[in-house]
Amino acid sequence: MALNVKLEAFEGPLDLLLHLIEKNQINIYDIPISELTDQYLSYLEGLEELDINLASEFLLMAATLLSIKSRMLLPSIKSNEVQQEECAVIDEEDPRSELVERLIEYKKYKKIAMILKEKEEYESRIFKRKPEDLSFLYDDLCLPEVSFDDLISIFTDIIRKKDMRENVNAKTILKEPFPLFKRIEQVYDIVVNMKKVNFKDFFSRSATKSELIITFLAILELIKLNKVKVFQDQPFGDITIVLREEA
Amino acid sequence: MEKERVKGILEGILFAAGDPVFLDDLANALEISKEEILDIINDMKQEYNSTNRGIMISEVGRKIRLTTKPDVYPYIEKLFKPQIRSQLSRAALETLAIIMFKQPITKAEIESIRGVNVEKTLNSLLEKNLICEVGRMETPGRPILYGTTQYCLEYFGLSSIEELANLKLNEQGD
Amino acid sequence: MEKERVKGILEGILFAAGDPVFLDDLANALEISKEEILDIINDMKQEYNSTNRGIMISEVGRKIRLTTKPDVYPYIEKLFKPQIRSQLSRAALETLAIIMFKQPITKAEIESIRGVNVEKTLNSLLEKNLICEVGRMETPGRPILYGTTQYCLEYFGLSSIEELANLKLNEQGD
Repeated sequence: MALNVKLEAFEGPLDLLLHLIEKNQINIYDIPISELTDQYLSYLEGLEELDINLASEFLLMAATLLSIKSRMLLPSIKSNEVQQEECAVIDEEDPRSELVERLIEYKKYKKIAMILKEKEEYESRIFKRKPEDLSFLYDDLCLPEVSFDDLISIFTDIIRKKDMRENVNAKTILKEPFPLFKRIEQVYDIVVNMKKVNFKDFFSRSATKSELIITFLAILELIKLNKVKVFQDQPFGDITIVLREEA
Repeated sequence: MEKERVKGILEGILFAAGDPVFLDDLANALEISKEEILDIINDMKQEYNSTNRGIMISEVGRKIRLTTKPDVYPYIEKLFKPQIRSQLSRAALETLAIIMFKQPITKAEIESIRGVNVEKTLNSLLEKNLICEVGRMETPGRPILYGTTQYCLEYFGLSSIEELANLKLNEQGD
Repeated sequence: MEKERVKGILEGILFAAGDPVFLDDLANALEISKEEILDIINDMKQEYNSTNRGIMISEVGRKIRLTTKPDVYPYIEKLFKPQIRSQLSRAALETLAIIMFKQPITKAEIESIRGVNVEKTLNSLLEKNLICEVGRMETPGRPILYGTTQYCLEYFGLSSIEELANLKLNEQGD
């Protein structure tokens, strides 16, 4: 048997069992437990290395299978006439019945998961509209009540809110927030205006990760373009960015 | 109010809102019953079906929304290069499927169905706001009970979990 | 492509975009001439005129956009009143704060921070002379860059934009 599939390809021992059942076209209500157990075990043996965390669940199932198999081997108390029918019918006595129930239930949810996947894919192809800022309906912006400190706290607030919002899925189209070339211009303008800027001042804590990366790339690009130069007075000291006077 | 006028107002409201709007809120704003609104929305669904329309109306949970039709996607993609959101893993989908149909449900129950540890998966679903804690079971240890959120229905574009159950049954029919 | 299908695609694109879209971009995406598109848009204008529609299509400069019909606003107001009231005092200020600390900045960037369409808010801030257009970004579409006016700076007790730049960096550092 070719064992080129990895354990990670399966969502768990039940998934692996279902795979073996389907592959061998086994009737789930009448599982040849000994055969299935052998296949299951040889599958686990075929794996070159076992991730212990992942494998423990698979090993537990192996133990269950072996236990069922051994119980199946015990001589039946029942008479010979009934035994024949027993193969096709699952009753309380059948050691396999609990496993079969679990497999059938798991299979049901596996199927629903596939439908959910289709739904998810469909949803990824449709778009909502960006909600309208409706505050203009009550236009009474009242400046006298607002101080500069208010603006600062409002600003830090929304940046924080934005970070939280970005964690949630949104299918609204928002334009690329920070194109690199734009950030290059901004960083350059700031250096031009201020002549000398502390490197770390460019990295506000409130900025998103992508903004930080873009800013960093922008600074690197400006250094490469010979527009700015950076120096550090002492090891581990602050890095300062200054304008490189054009030749 | 005239039915055609209601359609126009509904379209305008949903357009401006962007996000799905609660059926109850629409009924209040228009001062007509929810049944009437649902009836009109069914009419609108037919009308949006027409080739010359690029948007459609649908129910997600107890909310109504307007979205683009999927067949416009290639053009939107061409023009805006929208970010593709990351899709849920199979483990997440299976766990969600179980919670949807068995809620409220504990972690232990989910694990006994899936046969694997679901701790990490649950945390990631909680973070994504697809599930939430809906209470505690009154048994020793008082384990947390999980359920799906309204956002979960919106995420999959489902009007209800029953819709999903029906879909599943139909599939099994053939 | 069939004319009715073009209408549907146009509607879908404009809906998803939220903002006005350049006629040239639409023509490129659909691979038909600008004249044809304008012709079809004229047709669509007629269709949107119908009572059962709550949105309309219009040209602004060389751009095309979908907007809510004005007669729907009373209902929108009614529906969103509580939310608007609470967001109201902040909405305009949030936009102003973003412009102040991130200037020069485009509308698209403001929207990506606030997550809502700010067209009307920008107009209101422009009218109040708190912000102004400070240039254009040298990218396709040459979007307008906004900044705060001298009046606005003085209002908040800043003597110049340099002072703000100084402050901005200090505030954003830790």
